[in-house]
Amino acid sequence: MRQVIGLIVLLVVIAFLVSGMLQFIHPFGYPPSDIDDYIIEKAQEETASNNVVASVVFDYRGFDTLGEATILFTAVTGVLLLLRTVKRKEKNS
Amino acid sequence: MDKLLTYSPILIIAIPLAVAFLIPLISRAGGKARNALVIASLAFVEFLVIILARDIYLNGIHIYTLGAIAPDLALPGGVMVPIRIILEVDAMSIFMGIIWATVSLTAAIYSLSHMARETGQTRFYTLSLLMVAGCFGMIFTGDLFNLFVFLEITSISGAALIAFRTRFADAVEGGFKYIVISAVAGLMFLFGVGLLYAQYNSLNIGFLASVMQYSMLDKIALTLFLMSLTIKTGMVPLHMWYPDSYSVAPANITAMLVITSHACMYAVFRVCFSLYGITLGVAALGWIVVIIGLLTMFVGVTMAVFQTDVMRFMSYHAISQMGYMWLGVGVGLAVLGNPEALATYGRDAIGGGIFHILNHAMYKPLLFLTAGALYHRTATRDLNKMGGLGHNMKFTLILYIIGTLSIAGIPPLNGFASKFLIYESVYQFNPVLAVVAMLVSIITLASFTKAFQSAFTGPQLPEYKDVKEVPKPMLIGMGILAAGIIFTSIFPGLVLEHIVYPATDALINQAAYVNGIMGGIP
Amino acid sequence: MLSKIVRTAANQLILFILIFGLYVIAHGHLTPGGGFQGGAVIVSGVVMLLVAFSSKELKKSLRERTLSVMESSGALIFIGLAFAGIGIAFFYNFLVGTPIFGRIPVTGPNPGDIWTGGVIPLMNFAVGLKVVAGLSAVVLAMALFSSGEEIEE
Amino acid sequence: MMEHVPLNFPFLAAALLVGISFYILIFKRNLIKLIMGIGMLASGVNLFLVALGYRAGGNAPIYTDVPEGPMVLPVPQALTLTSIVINVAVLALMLTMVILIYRHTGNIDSKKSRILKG
Repeated sequence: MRQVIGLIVLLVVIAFLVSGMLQFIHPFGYPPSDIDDYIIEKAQEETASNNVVASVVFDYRGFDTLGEATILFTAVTGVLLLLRTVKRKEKNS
Repeated sequence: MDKLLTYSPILIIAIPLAVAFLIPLISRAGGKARNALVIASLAFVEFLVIILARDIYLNGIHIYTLGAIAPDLALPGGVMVPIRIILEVDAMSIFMGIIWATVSLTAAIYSLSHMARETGQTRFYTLSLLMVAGCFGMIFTGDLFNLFVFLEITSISGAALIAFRTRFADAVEGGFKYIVISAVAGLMFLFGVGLLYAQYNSLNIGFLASVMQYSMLDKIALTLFLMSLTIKTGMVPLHMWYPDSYSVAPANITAMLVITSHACMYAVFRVCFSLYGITLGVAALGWIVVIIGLLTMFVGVTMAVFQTDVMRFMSYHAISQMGYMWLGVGVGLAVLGNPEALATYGRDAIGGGIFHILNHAMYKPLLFLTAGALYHRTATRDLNKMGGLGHNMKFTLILYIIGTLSIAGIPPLNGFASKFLIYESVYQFNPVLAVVAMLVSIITLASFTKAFQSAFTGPQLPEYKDVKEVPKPMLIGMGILAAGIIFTSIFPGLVLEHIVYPATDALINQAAYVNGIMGGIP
Repeated sequence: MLSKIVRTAANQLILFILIFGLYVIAHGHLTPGGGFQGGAVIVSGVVMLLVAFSSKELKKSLRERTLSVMESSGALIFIGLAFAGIGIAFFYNFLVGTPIFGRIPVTGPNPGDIWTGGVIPLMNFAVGLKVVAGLSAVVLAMALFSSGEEIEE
Repeated sequence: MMEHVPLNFPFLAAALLVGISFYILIFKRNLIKLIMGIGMLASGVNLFLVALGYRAGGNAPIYTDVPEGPMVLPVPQALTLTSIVINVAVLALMLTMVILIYRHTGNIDSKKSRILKG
């Protein structure tokens, strides 16, 4: 019985997403692009790099990449924190 | 000094980050140096937040564009679209900044002794500093994708800290639930950001608000934003993970996590008020938020009545108190449309809701820290096993009483001030809401007296005869919060006038937020 | 611990993986790639070593202490570069126009000159260092934990 | 301009991925499958983000020896790069916690390994 409900829920969600996507999203290949045209045009001169994506990642939106490097640092510290061998210093508890 | 002022938004985020990266290297010089560095950096951040707050209350919105030729150059030459990431700090964000700076400083001081006997402390302090930086980033940023990145930093560091006591199975399960919920909520938020980027090719909140046309996609994006962010604040239909995660974490981490839920609520307000503003069908949206607020209030407190675990008991109360905030701001949102209703009680409703965020951000961490103090001495969270601890834990007893009276809304203390403001304004909107809110407040008082009685009063149990008071740093931490509560109780008008109402006006006034970015161009 | 043939092959192969990873990191501002992608390539080499040699041997050569120092220093270099331009703005590309990495390329398609990109190549190295140290520490810790080993702290 | 445009296949694929991952999140009890569902949800959202940036007949936005023609939008690619790394970090943390849950409770079925009640 649960499988049937599951399939119905799945179909409803996919139908909603597909219908939303077919009617409202811009046609594939013709996006509005005023910011990106400015970046493509000015990237070489402002950030002196050929790879426009690298200039976006490290210069125009560098703060995101700082956040992302922090996320990697957090995940690594978190994993090593959880996998530490627990030798708890039992004084008086 | 003014140079420090122009850089203060970015310094508040970057200093905890830099110190967090530094701690693994410093910790080789011993625990003392590391703890001193943590407290010093958080104190300096608190100082920066205070001078930034003073400047914002004097001359309005504060902008910092990252990587531009001049820090306040929002629009590069010849283009009407903000290209880079802009930190926009208005009265509402600095209001959350003050709360977050104070609570994270107290939690750090508290953890000096609460964590003294645990292994892996270096990584613990690194993660808590990263969480501080993450939440500051969430509060100050004016960019949607940046909000998602810092939301993820806060969630990942929070999940790792919840599962800190890996020797207990329920801690790890609480952490797992938190990270699964945060991952799904973050990806839904990202889907919404993608939808907005598909239409307007920009990620800046101020610019999007100025070009918003409320198409069908924008409504889908709004539902995605609301759904994902309210999951993180523990709204009723999806709140089952909240007590599981928040009750197993160390007490000071739970205190900080409650404020991160407030930051998610702040993000909901930023999306509703600043991004979508008035022209969207606000009455319907306001009513949804009000109904969810009522539901959260009621279910939270009824579930809390028969809890035996003291931390689960407090977590359910945290959910129900969130309901008050949703109720207050939901009423304000519902009447955002007609200005005369807004003037009479709408502004007070939002003011009450935001004032309740401030009060809740003081007494709820205090209650969690007192529960942590009980755990620190009795190594158990079960109320049935505790008893008669009031005899030898005097200070904790007093602090617990202050927190309890404040959460129940007893007149002299600050809980009453904000709840009364909410009752008064919500009553004019619809009397039934105020009646339910009062009923919930009574049940809160009843359940807290029960918990107080089972933990503190009663005969002194034999095994807790030699229990000493908690060490100094924990008392200092709790003392700062209690002092904050007492100050707000004695001068509610002062706090309301100088901190809460500027934040309310900043939230209501969407045009100011947009002009901050677009530089006055309509 | 796999057979001798696999171990010697792994020893030789790690060098090529290392060179390719460094190439992807170094040319992040010219060709597709950069800190994260190059770091991931090098970490795949480390995982290959972990498969060839058991986690006990690898623990001896890749000490957990050095990995954490490498990771923290990579992160500090990255945030230091971001702080270096604080005079003008936080993430300002202060090396554009300076002889170190700052030659401005000819606008439009050009063959690509390595001494361009301002701060971007340095940031690529910092992020690459961080990704390599971080992810290999995670992989090593998981392998050691599942095999019941002691992750020295 | 609209009639000869190809049906939005990438958006269709993204919608299917998100839909299927919802099914997994709601109905699967095995924790590892739950994590795979989140991984699938993340790749669906990433595919949606990258597909937003495609421009008909566009080349990669890199000026080194690029052939003639319009360039694809660079910003969605940068966002996807960040989103992929975030997904790696979240998956690493979730898998570590599943290891610890398995070590504590001896199984990874979310029903049987449920400790917290009420």
